[in-house]
Amino acid sequence: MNADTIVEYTAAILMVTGGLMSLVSAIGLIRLPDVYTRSHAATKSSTLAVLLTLLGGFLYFWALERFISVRLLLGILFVFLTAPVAGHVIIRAAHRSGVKLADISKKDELAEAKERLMEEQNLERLNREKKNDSGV
Amino acid sequence: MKGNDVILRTVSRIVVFIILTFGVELFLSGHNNPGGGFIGGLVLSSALVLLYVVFDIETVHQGVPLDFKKVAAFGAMLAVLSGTAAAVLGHPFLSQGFGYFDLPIFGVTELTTVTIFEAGVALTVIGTVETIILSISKDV
Amino acid sequence: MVNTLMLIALILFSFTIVIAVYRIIRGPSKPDRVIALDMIGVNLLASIAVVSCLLETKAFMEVILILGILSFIGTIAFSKYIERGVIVERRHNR
Amino acid sequence: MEVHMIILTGVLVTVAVYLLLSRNMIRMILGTAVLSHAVHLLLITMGGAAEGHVPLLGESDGPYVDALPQALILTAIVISFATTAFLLVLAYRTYEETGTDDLNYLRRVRRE
Amino acid sequence: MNNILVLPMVIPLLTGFVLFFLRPSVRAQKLVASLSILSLIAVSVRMLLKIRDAGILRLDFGGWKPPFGILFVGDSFAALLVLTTSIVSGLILFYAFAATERRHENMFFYPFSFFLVAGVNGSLLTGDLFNLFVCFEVMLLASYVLVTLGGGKSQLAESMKYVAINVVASWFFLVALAFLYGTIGTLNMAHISVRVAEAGQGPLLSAIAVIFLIVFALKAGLLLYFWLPGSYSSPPAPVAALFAALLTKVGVYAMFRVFTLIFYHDSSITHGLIGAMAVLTLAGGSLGAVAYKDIRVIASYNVVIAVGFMMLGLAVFNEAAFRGSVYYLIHDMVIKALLFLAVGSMILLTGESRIDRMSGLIRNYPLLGWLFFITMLSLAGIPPFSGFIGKVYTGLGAVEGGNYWLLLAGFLSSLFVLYSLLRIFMNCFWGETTITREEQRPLNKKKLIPLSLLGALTLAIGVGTQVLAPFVADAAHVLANPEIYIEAVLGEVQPDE
Amino acid sequence: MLVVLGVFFPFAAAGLIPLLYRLIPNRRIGWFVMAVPLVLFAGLLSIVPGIAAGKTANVTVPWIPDAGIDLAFHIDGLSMIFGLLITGVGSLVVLYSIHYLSERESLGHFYAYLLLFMGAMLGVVFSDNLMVLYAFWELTSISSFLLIAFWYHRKGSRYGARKSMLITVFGGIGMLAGFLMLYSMTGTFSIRETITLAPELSEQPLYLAAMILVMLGAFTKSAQFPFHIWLPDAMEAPTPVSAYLHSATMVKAGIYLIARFTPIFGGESTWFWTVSLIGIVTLLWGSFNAVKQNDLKALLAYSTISQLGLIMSLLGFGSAALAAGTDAEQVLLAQAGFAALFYMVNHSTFKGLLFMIVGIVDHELGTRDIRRLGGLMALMPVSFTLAVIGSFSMAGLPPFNGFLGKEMFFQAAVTVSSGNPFTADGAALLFPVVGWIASVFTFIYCMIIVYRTFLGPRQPEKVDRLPHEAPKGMLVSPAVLALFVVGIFFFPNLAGKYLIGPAMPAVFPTLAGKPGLVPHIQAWHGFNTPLLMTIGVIAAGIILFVTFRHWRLIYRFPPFRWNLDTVYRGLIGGMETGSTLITKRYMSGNLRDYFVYIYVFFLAAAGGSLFLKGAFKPDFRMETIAVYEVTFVLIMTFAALAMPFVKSRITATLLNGVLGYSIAIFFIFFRAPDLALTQTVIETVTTVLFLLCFHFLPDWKPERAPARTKIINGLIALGAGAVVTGFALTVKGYVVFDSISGYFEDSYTLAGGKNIVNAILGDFRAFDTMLEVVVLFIAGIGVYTLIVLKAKKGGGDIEGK
Repeated sequence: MNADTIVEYTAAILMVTGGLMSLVSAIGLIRLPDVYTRSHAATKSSTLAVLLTLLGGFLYFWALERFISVRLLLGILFVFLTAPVAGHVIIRAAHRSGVKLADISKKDELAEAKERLMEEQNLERLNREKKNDSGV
Repeated sequence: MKGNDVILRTVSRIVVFIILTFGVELFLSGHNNPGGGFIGGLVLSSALVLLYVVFDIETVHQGVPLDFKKVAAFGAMLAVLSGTAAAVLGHPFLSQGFGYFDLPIFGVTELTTVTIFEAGVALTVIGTVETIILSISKDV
Repeated sequence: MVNTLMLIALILFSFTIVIAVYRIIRGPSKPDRVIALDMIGVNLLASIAVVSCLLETKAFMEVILILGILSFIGTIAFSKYIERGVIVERRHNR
Repeated sequence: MEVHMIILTGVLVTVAVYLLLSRNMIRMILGTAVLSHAVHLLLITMGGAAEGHVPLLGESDGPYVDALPQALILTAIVISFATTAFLLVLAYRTYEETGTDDLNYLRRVRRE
Repeated sequence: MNNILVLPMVIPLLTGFVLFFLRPSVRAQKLVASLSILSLIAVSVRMLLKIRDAGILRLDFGGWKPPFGILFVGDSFAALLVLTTSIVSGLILFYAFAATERRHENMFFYPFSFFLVAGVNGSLLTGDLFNLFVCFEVMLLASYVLVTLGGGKSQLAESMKYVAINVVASWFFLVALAFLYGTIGTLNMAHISVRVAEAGQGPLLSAIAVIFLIVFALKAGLLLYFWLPGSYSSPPAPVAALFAALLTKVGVYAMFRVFTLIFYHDSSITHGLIGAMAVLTLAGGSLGAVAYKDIRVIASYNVVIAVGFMMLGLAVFNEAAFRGSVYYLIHDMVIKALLFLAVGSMILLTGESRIDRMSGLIRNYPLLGWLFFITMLSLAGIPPFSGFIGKVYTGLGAVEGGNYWLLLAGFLSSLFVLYSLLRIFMNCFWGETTITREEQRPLNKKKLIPLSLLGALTLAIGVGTQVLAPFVADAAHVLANPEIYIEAVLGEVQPDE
Repeated sequence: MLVVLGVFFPFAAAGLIPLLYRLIPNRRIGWFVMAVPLVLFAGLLSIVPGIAAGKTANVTVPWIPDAGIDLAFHIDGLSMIFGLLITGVGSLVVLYSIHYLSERESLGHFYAYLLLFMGAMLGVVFSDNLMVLYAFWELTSISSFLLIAFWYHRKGSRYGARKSMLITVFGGIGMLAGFLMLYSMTGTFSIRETITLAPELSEQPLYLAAMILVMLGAFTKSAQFPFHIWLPDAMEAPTPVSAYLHSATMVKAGIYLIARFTPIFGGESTWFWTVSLIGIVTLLWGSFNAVKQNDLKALLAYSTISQLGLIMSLLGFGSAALAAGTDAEQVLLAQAGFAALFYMVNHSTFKGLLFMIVGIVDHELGTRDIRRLGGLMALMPVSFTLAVIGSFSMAGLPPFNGFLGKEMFFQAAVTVSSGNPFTADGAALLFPVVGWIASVFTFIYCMIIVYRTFLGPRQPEKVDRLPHEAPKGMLVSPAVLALFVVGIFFFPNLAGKYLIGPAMPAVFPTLAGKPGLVPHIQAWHGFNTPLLMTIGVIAAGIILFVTFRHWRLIYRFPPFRWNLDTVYRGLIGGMETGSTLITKRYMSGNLRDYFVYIYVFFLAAAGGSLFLKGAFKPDFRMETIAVYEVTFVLIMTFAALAMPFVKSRITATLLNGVLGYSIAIFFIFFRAPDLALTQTVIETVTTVLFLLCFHFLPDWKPERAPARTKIINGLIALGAGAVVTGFALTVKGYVVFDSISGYFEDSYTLAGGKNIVNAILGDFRAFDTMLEVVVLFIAGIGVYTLIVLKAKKGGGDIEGK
């Protein structure tokens, strides 16, 4: 068993781990109660799964032909970069379009924050109006 | 309520850059690797689509002040003309030539007239996709 | 042995995709579906990586990258549609 | 050429035709989209079994899979994209003018 | 090497692009378009003569020998139709110069017309089955745009059906191509023919041929013509004329090409199925032509009848009948253009499209009236107009082939043609005048000249048939003897060895 | 013999008339027009002696030699009779029309049509080429159509014109088919060559069909039962037209055709019986119906029909000569043919005369209704005299040429009933008896013309004009015709020798030169059967005429009431309503129905030829099978099957995206990286497009189709899927040829590219790619125009600039 074979095995095991991770996230996708929690499963563990797999692929090709695939690296970088943003954007869209939280959720902090923001803005506006009034 | 798109926009700028580079690379390497005019053009136009989605038409237009209809027309015309050129030179229509040249910096390089043809294809693809998307969007 | 492991990984990914398709069909909300699509894209990407190892070819590297790019664009477009109903705005003035 | 792919094509055609026969414009257009998926699959299946290497000369020494159907499908994909885009926009313009997305009502638009 | 073969396609394509860039100046567009049309006609004539002298021409694109590359094959049949296409589309465009709204002209009306012509010419010349599909798509996409251009409610509603049905037709084309490639493994038509002959056209290949038949039947309006009357009767006159003159004819041409060159071994299809479809088309078209009162719809059903008539030639399947069909194709392109332009002019002048709302037009517009009269006679196949000779040869072929039912259907249908157009003529042109001299809208010369030229053309073809005769004879000869075509394409290469 | 080319003279003149009419916009133009037939008449007269001596005049101008269609003209005795009639009567009609037509009419049109007709008619009788004959034949229909509808603002004119056009063109088309069949038997369009080949034709299978079709053409043109219905309606034409076309020339074209084709088809029992029977039935039906008419012109129309029937039946009798055994029998029967031609000449003279007189009455009184006429004898003595000459001649009274003709008819009927080669038992007496009855009716309506118009009480209160004698110019033409009516009676053998006689060899070529072929005509031929029959006719005719008002009622009962016009109207009306019903039933305008038609046809035709003709040989062998492939198949099946049932369009679009992406992975399995790349990008862009358009479109509503529709849709869809699958499975097992793509594997040496797919796209099949780019471009700009160019608000469908 030479080094290459070990690397190949490592790559394969990475891939299987990735597969398992992804299955876990899939189970999360089924079992979790609402879109927000499901998104955790989908984005985080799934991203990890992909990263593991791509890494496995990278290693495999390196072991096979000493080939360093720039594209694969770029892909890893890309997924790393975009997956969180995508998750963020979609969840924000969900929230803004009024998707309900699951019943067991205790607190909707974003909504509260928004309310606070609104109140502050209202307050500010009122103050401004007051100033204007006094100025006249 | 003002949308807070800072994260999205920042990441998109980087991403678009990656996509554009990748698109050009695909276009150029198409002769020997997967890729080519079509795919290159499609990838480039998808970068533009991303820009349009993340930003807005007017902002993008400031950066890329192109009439995409004309880009498309120019591309398609280029593709047809590259074929016609061969005919004018006395070869069958659409004959392509290729050769290996020893260029100062690049070393021995393969140059083909297909590249011109492919450029036409890519430009058409970009122009058309953007024309379609912009036409629909401007009609809001 | 290596191949078997890879096949196992591939099957796992495809199971995930099956589940995601189920999620797309069931919903219940639009974002749920979009998340599921995103997940399908990402898992396809992984599957392709595994397949290209299985076939021992580097020809699919571009596809992997493209799929990453596009699933991102797709997700962004969908979420913007869900959020605003309009994907491309003439002027971003809200 | 694989039997399961062929059966899958059949399923896709069935679904697509069912969608085509619907009254809703968007359903109909989705039908055409699925139809084109089906035919691309059919083309590649008819091109021969997937035994061989990727048709890139630098990658391996062959034998390669049949490259011609791939080129044909590429053309077909682009063309079906073009028509789908046009059809979609036509649908939306038709809706804008006639005020209905129900194909069943479109016949009454005729002035006869 | 015969680069001239590609010119009928490249000239309109490039013209289309140039016109696209000339968008701001309608005048420049018209100038360039005219020049292009003239050169197109010159090239077509040159091509036809070259084919007469040198036999079937072939152009291998990129120099790739058949069956590997794509090629254009110019035989007399294709060249004749290319010439007719050029002339007829030119005259329609001249009419369009006078009849098209400014906003349409600004919206690339002319470029799209040229793309349509390019697609038509490409479909006529190509020798590669997949390329035929692509050329069809060029033609169809251009037609989609033209049929919708600036349309209101009913036009869009009809376009929707037109586009959807053609998308499905294109799908059938791809399906058929997939099966054909799966069995025969090649795309060059001549090469397919060789291989089909070699394998013997077994039941499977015949069944695939039936799918091709469906494809072309949809395009040509053979039996599957439901989409035709609606979509041909809603767009403006020049567009309708372009469609009626060119589009269905390409389907008919393709049918002739494919079923004489490739799938000619199974007579149950070529004779039986196509014959039955042709008869049903004739019947349906005849009924439709007398059923409606809208003159555009009547004209559209006449297109259907003509398709049925041309297909009789294929169903009869002998050289005389082929000759008849070639003549009839040429005739029909000219006369359908004239019919639709005349009908369009009538609508333009009266603002009405129903025969019961027009009357006595001949007093106001005598020339238009007589042109319509000529159209009617020519369509009914009355000598010395162009429809006659095609009818004679088709009939002769049917008699020689013993296809008396086809003969009966074909000849009876011309009675329906006559009746349907007589109705228009008598109701709209004769009778009491309803338009006084004061409120008479002018029919300017720019519109009348192309109409008159088309009218003169149908007479000239009828009287000067002898000029066409050698070309048509050659075309029919090639159709009846596919080995000539195959020899011209594959003569110097032995693809299977 | 250049007179043959005179055929083109009227056409040239017709072309010049519009120009001439600009210069001379009044009735004087008629004089110029009249010159045309006069010159031709003179020219024809000049060659009469030559023709009588057995010569012929031939000219051939090539037209479409490749098709065997040449402008071959040929004048023999038969053509000469018709040629003289056409030009002679033509001159008189033009002369008459100069005075008849008002200057307010568009004389230019009238004369152009008339000359057109004249040329066409000459063409018919001079042509030796079947196709040219057909061309001129249709041209007579067209010019007759234009002439009938000369007053096209009248509804009746239009109706009559359309009817005559439809019926004659119908017959013409049938005739064309017959000609084509003849051509397929002989290989020539030349009539003379066909005649020389005639003996070999009768065994050919198409012989009978060709014969019947040719007869169809002749019968429709000559207004034979049951196609006679167009002639009465054609009387809407100006009277000169009726006098010319519908008595002397056009309707005789059918007679000409039958005479011309007697050498080819004569001697066949079918020909004999059909022509004779149709002729005799027409004779009876026409004369019987003429009696009940109130309109003088309609009466004359029916009388024309009846007499055309008489001539037709005579030709039929004569045709038996070609099958008769002995020379004597042959000659005897051939005299029926002689009688036909003789009677035809007579008919042209007296019928033309009568039409002109009726025209004068119409012109002077403004009506031709016999219920409003009467007692005009004193006011219009010349017209009266001429009318008497014409009517008595028509009734078959001496001393007019009609008498001779009628006697010959009776003689022929008797001859043919006593012995002909096709004798049928029981039918022996049919011809003479029916002929006799018809003659009685003929006699009655002749009396009606004379008595109800010119004799009897005047009814000035029913006419709003004071009638007086017609201008002299109008009387010249009828007077000349009257001269012929009388002249032929006294010198019948002059006509027999120079006019009719030379035609006999053309009709009966096998009898040419036989003694007695051209009989000596005698007014007095002793007390034989024909004379007795004539006396009987007169006696019965007078009785019935006197008692007319008593038996008139029978016209109210069937079968006497029957009118074939109803059949025509019913046909036309039924066709219009029926076609509307049928067409609107299946042309629903509903896209779904159209798709159903298409797919049902696909199932029936393609599926039928696959499964029913034994093509279906599925190949279920699995070369390679991988679990993950099956999983992806399941994924796609799952996603696809869900599509029709999902409730929101977003879901459906997402599922479509899933399908698209999954296809991409199948492309990977099939080693197609370029495809996978393209597919993924295109799929994404398409999805974005869907989303863009959704903004403008309403959300889905659940499909509200009835269950039956859904089931039908489902079955069709399943069928389509099954057929495609069946095909694909069969194709899979069809391994006969290798693909040509092995060639492309040298792409690096050939085209300098290592990516074979790209080399195909960019080089081997670059043309496809180029056009595909054009397609894409068109679609893009098309979308742009579709969105930017909107229909004007409130603008209707009617285009306009």
